[in-house]
Amino acid sequence: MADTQTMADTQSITYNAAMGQALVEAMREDDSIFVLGQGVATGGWFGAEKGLADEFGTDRVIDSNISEAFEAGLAAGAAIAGMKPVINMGFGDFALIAGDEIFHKLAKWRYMHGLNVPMTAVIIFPIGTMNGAGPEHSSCTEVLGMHFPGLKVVVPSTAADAKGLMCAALREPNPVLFHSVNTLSFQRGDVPTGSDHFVPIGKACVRRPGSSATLLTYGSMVEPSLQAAGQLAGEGIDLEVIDLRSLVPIDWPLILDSVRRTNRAMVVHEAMKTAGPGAEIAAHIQEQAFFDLESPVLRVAGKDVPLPQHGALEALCIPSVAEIVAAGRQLCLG
Amino acid sequence: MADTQTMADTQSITYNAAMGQALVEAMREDDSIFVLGQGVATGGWFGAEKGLADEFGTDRVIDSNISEAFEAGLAAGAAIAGMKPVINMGFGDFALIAGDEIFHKLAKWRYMHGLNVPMTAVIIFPIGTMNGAGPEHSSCTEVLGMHFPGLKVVVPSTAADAKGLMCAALREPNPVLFHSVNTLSFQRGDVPTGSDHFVPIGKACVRRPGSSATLLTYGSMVEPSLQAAGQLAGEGIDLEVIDLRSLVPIDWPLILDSVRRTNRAMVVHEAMKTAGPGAEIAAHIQEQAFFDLESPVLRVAGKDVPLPQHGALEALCIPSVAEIVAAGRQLCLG
Amino acid sequence: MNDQHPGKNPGGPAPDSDLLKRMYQRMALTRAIEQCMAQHVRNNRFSGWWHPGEGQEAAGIGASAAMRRDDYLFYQGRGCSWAIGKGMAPGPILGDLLGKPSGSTGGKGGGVPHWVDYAIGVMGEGATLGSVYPLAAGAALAAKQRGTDQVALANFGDGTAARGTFHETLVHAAAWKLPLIYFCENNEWLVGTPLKQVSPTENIADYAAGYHIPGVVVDGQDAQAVYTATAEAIERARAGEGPTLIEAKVFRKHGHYAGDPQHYRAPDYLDAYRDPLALLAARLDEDEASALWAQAEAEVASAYQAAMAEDDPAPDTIFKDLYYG
Amino acid sequence: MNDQHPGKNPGGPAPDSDLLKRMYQRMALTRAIEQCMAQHVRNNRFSGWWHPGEGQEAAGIGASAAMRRDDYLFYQGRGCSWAIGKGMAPGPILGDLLGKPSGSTGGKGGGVPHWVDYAIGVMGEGATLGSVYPLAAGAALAAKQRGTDQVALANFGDGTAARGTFHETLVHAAAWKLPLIYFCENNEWLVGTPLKQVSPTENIADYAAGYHIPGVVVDGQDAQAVYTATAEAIERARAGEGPTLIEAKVFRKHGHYAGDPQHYRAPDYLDAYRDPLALLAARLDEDEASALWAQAEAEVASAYQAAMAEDDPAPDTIFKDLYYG
Ligand SMILES: Cc1ncc(C[n+]2csc(CCOP(=O)(O)OP(=O)(O)O)c2C)c(N)n1
Ligand SMILES: Cc1ncc(C[n+]2csc(CCOP(=O)(O)OP(=O)(O)O)c2C)c(N)n1
Ligand SMILES: [Mg+2]
Ligand SMILES: [Mg+2]
Repeated sequence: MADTQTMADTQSITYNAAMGQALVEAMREDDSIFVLGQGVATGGWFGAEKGLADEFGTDRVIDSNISEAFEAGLAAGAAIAGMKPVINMGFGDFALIAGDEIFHKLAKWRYMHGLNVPMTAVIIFPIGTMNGAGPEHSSCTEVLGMHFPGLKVVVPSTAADAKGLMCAALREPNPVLFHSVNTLSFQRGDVPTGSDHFVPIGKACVRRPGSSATLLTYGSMVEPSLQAAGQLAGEGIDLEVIDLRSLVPIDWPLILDSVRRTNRAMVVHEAMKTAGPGAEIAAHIQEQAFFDLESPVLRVAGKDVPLPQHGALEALCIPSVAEIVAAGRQLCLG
Repeated sequence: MADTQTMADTQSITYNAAMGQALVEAMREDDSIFVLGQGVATGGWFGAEKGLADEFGTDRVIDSNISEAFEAGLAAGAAIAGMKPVINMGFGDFALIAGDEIFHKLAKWRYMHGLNVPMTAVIIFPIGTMNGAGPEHSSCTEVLGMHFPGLKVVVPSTAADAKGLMCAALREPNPVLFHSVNTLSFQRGDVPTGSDHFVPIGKACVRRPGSSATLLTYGSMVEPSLQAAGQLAGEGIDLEVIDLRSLVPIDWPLILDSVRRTNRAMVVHEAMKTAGPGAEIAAHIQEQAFFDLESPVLRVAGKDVPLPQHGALEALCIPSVAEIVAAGRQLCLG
Repeated sequence: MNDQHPGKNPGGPAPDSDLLKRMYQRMALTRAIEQCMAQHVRNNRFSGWWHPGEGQEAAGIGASAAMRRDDYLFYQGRGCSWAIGKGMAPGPILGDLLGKPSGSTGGKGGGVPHWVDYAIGVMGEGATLGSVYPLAAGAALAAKQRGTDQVALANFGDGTAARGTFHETLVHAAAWKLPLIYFCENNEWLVGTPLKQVSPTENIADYAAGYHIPGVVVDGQDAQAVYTATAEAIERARAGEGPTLIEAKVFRKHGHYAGDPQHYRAPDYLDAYRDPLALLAARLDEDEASALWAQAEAEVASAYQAAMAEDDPAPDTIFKDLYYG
Repeated sequence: MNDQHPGKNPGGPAPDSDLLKRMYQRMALTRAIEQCMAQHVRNNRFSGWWHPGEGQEAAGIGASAAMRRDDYLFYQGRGCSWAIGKGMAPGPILGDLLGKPSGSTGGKGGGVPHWVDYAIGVMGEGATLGSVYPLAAGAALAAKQRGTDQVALANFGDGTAARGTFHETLVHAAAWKLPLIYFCENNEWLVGTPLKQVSPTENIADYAAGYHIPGVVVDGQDAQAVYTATAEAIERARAGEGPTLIEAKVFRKHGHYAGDPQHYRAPDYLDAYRDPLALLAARLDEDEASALWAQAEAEVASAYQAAMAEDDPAPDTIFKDLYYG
């Protein structure tokens, strides 16, 4: 899972620490960045902001009360007043608590006021299951940012990308929904040091080149997809695995090039299937490359049910390596 | 646009009055139904509840303050306590204000408590443009109900269906998101009298039989689609126009039967294109009927931009008859 | 304090007569736009809704007169007193209302106004009511973090005080002593629903007690009284003492939107109306007041003509300003 | 009122000794489940989070003792005092916590509890905190519309009082005099953030004034005091006089979740702790109290063993209960 760029100077740190590092380095360079959210000063629920308050003080690393709508709305107001807020929303599910503030305000403020001005704001949504966090704390809500225009949407799958996309988001003149993946929080990876490790927003990346079919995935499903590709390789099926990294903008050129080469495609994500991100991806691919396709674009995705709190039941709701393998076979042989 | 059933006894009334009639008749029969929302007792913003308070009093027809989250949450609480609340949320856009209450609470309460009990609640979301209501009062948000499971989702396109689907929703043991279409509010149609005019939730309807291609649509786009089909008929293209009426559950058998017969499909809706309802419909059709398709499933949908308040600019953002005609040609000839 | 009247000189810093004149001039501009729009909506196809603010001009004008150019304003969409008060000219406002390129939003705005001018702190509107409370807090926090002494003001109606964001924002603004002014225009109506039917309190200012911040009720028909109350609150905020909740008792002279038949209102409701312009004019030289009024009418008439003469915005406007660049 | 102590007999209807015994018995059951869960979470893989309620038992037990079987309860997810207090047995509660079919949710519940029993008014939990305020109001409205004299109670923490739904619901409940009790357990913490850092008021009950409803502060370690305050509020509600906001000052003995290292808390924080069981036991016959405790421990131990012996729920459970039928 090597990144494309050369990594002269790297460090093995966790995914969350990598996000934190990007924040620290950017905050040292830019006074207008501040961090706010529930518990961010007291360590951060997921450790991403650990140590931030020690270095920057509680004026720039601010615990809020339990008020997600306030937190997101505050981000919009601070951003139009020229600050660069970074808000940890706690859980992706809470996008539905702050929907007006995120999708009507942050996303549309400039458009509806006819303003072409920069507006930096990073909204962190930790997403996905984490062994029984239950139906209101486990959702993958990134599709909301795809449907409602005006925001950029990223989902890093490695520690290096967690840092690189955060570095990019903090310099991006548009609000970014930054989805961090709960199950990856403590996963280590080689992460470039320095504040100039940018993973450009809107660029996907080929994690495994292949020729039989294109597997499009991101976030928590990159690793299982690579495992499935490994298994299928033994059966003579050579999957190309693409990590989308950004959902808005989405890297259609890279995706369509690959599909036109392999003539087959599948999408794998943890988010629920119906009207999820894969629906758009499948619909778009068949629209654009129908006559290149030898079989339908398949989707392997979360079951269309709320996530039970029971760890074992929860596991049944999200794609397994076996399901990805089965879909890969169906795609190439069926 | 004749309904399939025989209409022994009908009356020409508006779409909104038809909804209102269904409510009145049901409220006479069932004490547990009440109506709540901003301005519902003072006539209703869109006239659907006109006269309700006169007949049933302000104990059952209740004006609320400006508190969409409260209104939707109250519906969930009243429903689990055995009442049948009907909430007018004012605008589909406000789904994002009450997202937690609708998609986490109303939709999941029974599931996450392991309860197999009836729960009736009708959430009315008037949707769509209406000549310059602006970016926060014109959105078609029905895709939210498709992605988050646990609710039924309907969008009537005629006065008769407005009544028939409301009759069904008021007897449905699951919460229903009832999307009424702003531009149709005052459109008249022949509406069956009596409280037993049920349009079953989950059943689509063929508005125009045809053989060249299947056009799937609903709500505000049924009429323009029929107009486009009329134009295309002159060019030898014979579209089958299906009014989905329900998006959850969606009538896959009818849809797939038609597509397997015509071998071509397109989806038309006012909601924004990216990750909108058409994404799921196109993705699903190609998954299920790929080898029956002679060309890609096309989507004609709202532009991926917030809706400007300017009436003329707004009109550019939603599908026109000309765009539907062009897509129909591309689908069948291109 | 609801019994304040022209004769009674409110406490606090005494407004000088230049200030009274400036306020009158801006109220006149606002009123002239009201009259212009009333006629325009009657005679033309109009997109969106125009929410007439006639009768409520004193609140926005009085309060914004106490604001500095660099203070942040978030207004609600009735009338246009706040934008005028903060220093916008009639041209860009009418441009938006008529959907013309000369509008401050390039014609994307309209009936539910989204006019804007960052240079003078007119930050815009959220048409989902109550959505700007936290935005105003964000701007206030920005000022605090930068160490400027700017304040932010969130204007809202009595109905909008029921939104959850009202509470979430006050909890934080009060705890953190943000330089934030809550300014309620209580006209006792939310569309066709009387406030008293859906509110446990007649005075929105009563909520202030729970947050341990000052709650002030002021005669909203009296621009001078409004000015004084707001100036005090702003002083407190600049001094780091945190938010104030000001409630101006105002009078909605017309329907909720232009064209509203108002079946829900008693036919004699106008008996209680006091014209805020007349009230202020009584404190000015009569000739001066008429001259200011004539000037305002002329200015608005010519801005209206200029806007009407413009073409509609170019179709590609719909793709502009979504992303920066 | 924070200085109430065992010796001081609170006002209102005097609880008889049967009531004291019943409350003690339920506090003992709750405490025994706490101890059982503490050990279970230490020794086993556990899905979700267990939020220990040890030390806070008196609030839920005291308040629910004042509720009728058919009153509606909406609780928040710390400990299990409310469910026990309302009459649930340890079996279905532990079943949910361990994810077994015998749980009241059939094993779908867990660390953030979603246990339920409509027959005795245990209506469930919203794990997005503050989401149940309007649900409780909906149940209260249902009672009012049917003309029964049931009440609904919404339990919440001090942090959760900041949610917008707190305000939106109180606005309506107070305006409409709904039979709704707001019951806050103020333990002065939200996870690792001290309330005082993010709240303008030390007493959540202070918010009541703005809504013109009674706000009552009560010693939450004293079940008897809590009972009395709640009984009064319920009486008011049943009489059609509307909501009351009760704030119980409680003490969070452990971390936010089981396993929380609590770096954020002073090492001597337990000095201020008063055990609510000891406090109530002092008012009972000593032997009787020990007998009740022993019985509770045994009951919980056997419920735990029974639940542990069960198989996991069937895989198709994930498709059940989404739609009715
Ligand atoms: C969140 C939200 N809910 C409902 C509306 C619809 N709406 C527009 S104006 C209005 C009444 C506002 O009342 P108030 O705040 O008192 O202001 P006023 O109209 O009296 O100036 C309502 C309910 C809206 N725009 N936003
Ligand atoms: C809407 C929402 N925001 C945040 C959380 C995460 N969260 C879980 S418990 C908790 C603290 C709750 O504090 P309080 O209400 O005082 O209850 P306590 O934990 O002290 O019992 C938080 C923030 C949540 N579950 N829901
Ligand atoms: Mg009002
Ligand atoms: Mg607490």
